[in-house]
Amino acid sequence: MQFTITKAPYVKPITSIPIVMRHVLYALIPALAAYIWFFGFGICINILIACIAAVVSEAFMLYLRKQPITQGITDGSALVTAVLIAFSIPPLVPWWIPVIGTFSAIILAKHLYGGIGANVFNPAMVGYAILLLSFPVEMTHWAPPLAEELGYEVLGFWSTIIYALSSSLPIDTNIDAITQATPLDMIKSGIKNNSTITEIRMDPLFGKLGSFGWEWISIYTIFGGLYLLYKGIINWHIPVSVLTSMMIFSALFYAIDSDQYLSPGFHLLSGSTIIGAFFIATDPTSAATSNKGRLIYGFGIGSLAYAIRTWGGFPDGFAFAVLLMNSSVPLLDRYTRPRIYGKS
Amino acid sequence: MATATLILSGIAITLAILLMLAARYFSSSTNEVVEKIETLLPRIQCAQCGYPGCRPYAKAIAEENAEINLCPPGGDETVRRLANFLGREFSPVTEPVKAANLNTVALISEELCIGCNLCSQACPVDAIVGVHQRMHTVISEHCTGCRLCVSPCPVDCISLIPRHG
Amino acid sequence: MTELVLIIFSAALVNNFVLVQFLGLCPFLGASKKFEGALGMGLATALVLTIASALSYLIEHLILAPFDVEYLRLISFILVIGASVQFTELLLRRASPILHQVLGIYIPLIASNCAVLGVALLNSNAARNLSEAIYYGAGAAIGFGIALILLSTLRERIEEEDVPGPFRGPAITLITAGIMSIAFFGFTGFPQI
Amino acid sequence: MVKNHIAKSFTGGIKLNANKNVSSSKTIAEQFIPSKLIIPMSHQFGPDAIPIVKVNQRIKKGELIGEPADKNALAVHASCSGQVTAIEQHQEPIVGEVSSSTCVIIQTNKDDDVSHQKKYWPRDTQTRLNLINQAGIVGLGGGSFPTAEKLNSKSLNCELLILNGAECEPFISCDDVLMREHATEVLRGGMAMMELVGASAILVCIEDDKPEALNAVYDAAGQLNSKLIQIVTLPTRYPAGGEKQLIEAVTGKEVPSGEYPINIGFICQNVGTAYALDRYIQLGEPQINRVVTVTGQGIKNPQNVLVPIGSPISELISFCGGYNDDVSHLILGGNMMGYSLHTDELPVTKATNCILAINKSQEEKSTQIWPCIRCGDCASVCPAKLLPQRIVKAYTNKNFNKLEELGLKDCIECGCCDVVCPSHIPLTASFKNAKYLTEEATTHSLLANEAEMRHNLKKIRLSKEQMKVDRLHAELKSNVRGDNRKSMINDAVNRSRKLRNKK
Repeated sequence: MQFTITKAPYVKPITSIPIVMRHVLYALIPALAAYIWFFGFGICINILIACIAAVVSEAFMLYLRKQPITQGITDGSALVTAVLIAFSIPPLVPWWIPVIGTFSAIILAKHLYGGIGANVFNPAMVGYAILLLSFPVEMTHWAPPLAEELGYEVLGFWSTIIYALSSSLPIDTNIDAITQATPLDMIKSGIKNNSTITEIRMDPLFGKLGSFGWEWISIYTIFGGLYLLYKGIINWHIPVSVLTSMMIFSALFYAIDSDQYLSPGFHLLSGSTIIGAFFIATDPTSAATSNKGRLIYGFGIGSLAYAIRTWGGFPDGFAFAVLLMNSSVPLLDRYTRPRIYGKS
Repeated sequence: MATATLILSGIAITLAILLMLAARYFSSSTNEVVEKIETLLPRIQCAQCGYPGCRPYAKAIAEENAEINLCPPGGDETVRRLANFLGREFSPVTEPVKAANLNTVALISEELCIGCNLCSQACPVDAIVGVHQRMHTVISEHCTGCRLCVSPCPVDCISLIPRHG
Repeated sequence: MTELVLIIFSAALVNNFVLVQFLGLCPFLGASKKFEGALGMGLATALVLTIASALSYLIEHLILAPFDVEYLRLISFILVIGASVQFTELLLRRASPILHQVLGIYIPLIASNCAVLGVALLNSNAARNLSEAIYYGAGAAIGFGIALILLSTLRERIEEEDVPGPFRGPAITLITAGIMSIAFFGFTGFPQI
Repeated sequence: MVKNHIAKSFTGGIKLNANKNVSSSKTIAEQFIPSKLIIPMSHQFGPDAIPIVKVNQRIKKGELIGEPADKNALAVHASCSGQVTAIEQHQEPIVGEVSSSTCVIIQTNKDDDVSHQKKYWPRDTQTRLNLINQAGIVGLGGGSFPTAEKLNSKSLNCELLILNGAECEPFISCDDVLMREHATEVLRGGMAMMELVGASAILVCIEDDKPEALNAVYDAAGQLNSKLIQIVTLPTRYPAGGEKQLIEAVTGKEVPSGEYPINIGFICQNVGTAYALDRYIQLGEPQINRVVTVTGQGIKNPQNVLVPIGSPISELISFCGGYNDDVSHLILGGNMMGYSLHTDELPVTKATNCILAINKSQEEKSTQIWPCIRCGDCASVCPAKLLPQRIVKAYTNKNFNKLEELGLKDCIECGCCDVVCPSHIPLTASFKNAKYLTEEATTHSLLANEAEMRHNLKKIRLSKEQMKVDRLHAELKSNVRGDNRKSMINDAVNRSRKLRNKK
């Protein structure tokens, strides 16, 4: 009896790229829920616009590169990038901000390097950095969190859509309802005209540990991150090393002068530390490949992010820290190869 | 104005003297580079690049009076390696006609060989043995498939067969 | 002492010569094809930078100032840099001919590297004393070296990916350098001298 | 009391569902006699044996049919009694592919009269090793390395003899069933091996998903009441059965790359080999049969069979009930390291530990392949601690010295990386191909070095000859020049005039 020949091993692989990307998207749902609760539907619209832009740009580039379009789109990596960009931009921004961000991420940072698996820099962070540097005004329009006792309330669903499309406000809401600095921003400007942290923290915008709305979002993101760890999508080396290096430096400086520097808890639960550590820094393609390399990579991101936050010009330097460490990954890979079995 | 020219020429002369001393002290040897280039070539000694063997060709490349795509057995692979090392432009190999390769060996057909010994003189690696007027044969372990013995043979009795017959 | 460290820190990272001040771009893009070449180029430029910044300070304060021919500054700096580049080339050919062959044309090109001339001129403009000038030169060399080595390892990795046809080679290198300079933008705002 | 301890695990490796009990629940079927035998003369290591039988010669079971080519080569024996019908080139599965070699074809008869009887087991080691070679005993773990050569530890002292009963690959259960039914013979064979190499103890390693085998070996060791036997239970993880991984798990030491375990004092032997050695010592029977697992959804009733070496796979499968109709591939070996056969008209050799017929549902490998996203899962499961994602990248770019640097030689082709790869890249297949290409590249560079050396020698020889010719030329020119040139011409003219006058 005759048979056809195939190559070993004859086992069904246990996972695939679409499954991995789907798990990442599921893990972001708790954070999304908290985000909607505190900052309204702005982020849903951003995610929608960004995903459409991602699919369009991915299909366009795959067509140009003569690659199979359906396989490229269904692997979901473009959607993950789009959602991460939507998470890192303010909820109330004109529609063209997420579009430009996603286009530059997918086309510039991913497909020009060779498509999925070839991008040297993290596409979401390239998109965010380009947006931050080219549209500083729109990118600092953070809305205040929902807090009845403070009298801030959140724009309704339709009014957010109107704002996104025409950037015009419904008559009854006042302008300062949507132009609010993030707590990190207020800390930085406060310290600039050298008032101490305790005075700045009097402002109601600050919650118990971190900033009012953000700390809950960070806590829900941790649940998403633990889901990823449990599912084995990411391994623990990068998130743990990012968070430990952030904690070490912030605790060190906090001990030196608690009026000048923020507490570790605050750093941990504010800005994009948690979502950065679990979702952005762990992008496997632009991170180091060996475990030793991942530890150094994570440690670098944590310390650079802390340095930029405390002494740098930008309120939350996580994007620049990731890009800086991305450019040092090939050097890290060259020197952190694991010892081969049986070799000294 | 005069002081300016004086000062400038003074600085220039002192620097020139320093450089002359340094030049004498640091004499250099280029054959290390020639050896490195030679390791990149396939070293079949087939002389199809116009130079008698791979070392003269490597020396010519080192002194930059030879192009890097004259080696048909090496093919584009070798040219890419040379371009990579020397930082020169890659251009494909021009004449692949008589390309030799290490997977073929020469075979002398015993009926036709008249023992004229022309092929063994032409062989760059002495892989053909035989005495005048007597049968000649190719030692396949040493033969590199460089085809140099094919053209001198008056009775055309040499053919090239795959190495692992 | 912390001041000198701050000089090196600000020259190397905050206003990095290549990625923030955009000086010395042609060797940055040309000599970064391979890691060994970039390492050699970084060392050669560091050597030239330290010699040039020291010599140019000495010439300016010992020869040009007393005869008050300050206007000769530019020409004498170029002379000094040319000589130190020639000296480095001889040294390199003696020390490792292979590296000299790999770098090839880019060693004499250091003479035309605007970072080297930049350091000399910036030193004399900011009227730094000798130790500050040398530290500034060293900081510039470290900054140039970091950028060069990072780009060379990046280019070696990009070489392995299938970059779309028209973007292969210099186009993708420029995009990578662009994104690297965006990354170095993160250092703006740091205390600097 | 027999010492029994739990080993810690080796690095890397993955958990696979064993699907072994479908075949290990039944006892070994020992009454299988094929209609014809195709006994190959070739071995994986060492020269081919020389057939000493003639066509139509009647032979008994266990009779010598191929004598060893040189002093320490392997002999070949007839697995059943019958009549030699032909000695010809025939296809046989060897080293992962199907190639042809000289085979003795025997038409078997059922009367089963035996030619061998119990021999005297001499005292000194060297003659024992020669006897083992003459009995044709090779390792049954799949590598079929000659046992005598492996046990011949020469000057290196061997601390521990490790009996490998791990059998980590899914579907295969021949060692498990062998240990259940013949534990005492296996241990006795192990003791004989231990004497040969002078080891201080035997470690019988069995995975903890085979409790019956563990108990059987435990009781047998109790009866033999020798303090030297220790039983080690391994946590079930593929590839625990690999030699290097077993040593790392049991002793914590690592076999240096490119060397054999004997260099650090260990020798690994498969339990099947120990059983074969014991049968040779007790009954004088050479290695003429082995236990083969015939399993997979494509087989009607999967089981373990004691198969005479050389019996055709087609007959073995029809003995086990034949194929189901949705069978898609026939694999020799397990589903991780086995290789697929294009036909079942091939003989069972000593390396055949399992015949696996899989159907569509079980095997369907995905046809969609994505580019590598450097997730590093393959590196975390690689038992040889390599970086498969960078090896496959260097392979696609044909960068041979990078492949050398990344340790391609140390890849044991176990297939773990293929299972966990989310992009479904055929990693193991490309590593096998890469090994073939690097091998070809190294032979080419050796040839090139030699050609360069011979070319330089030829240039020196030619220049020497040229110098001789020049010196000769110079001498001729020197004695011709000077005043005697005219006198030489006149002499020549006078000689010619004298000749003309004489005529």
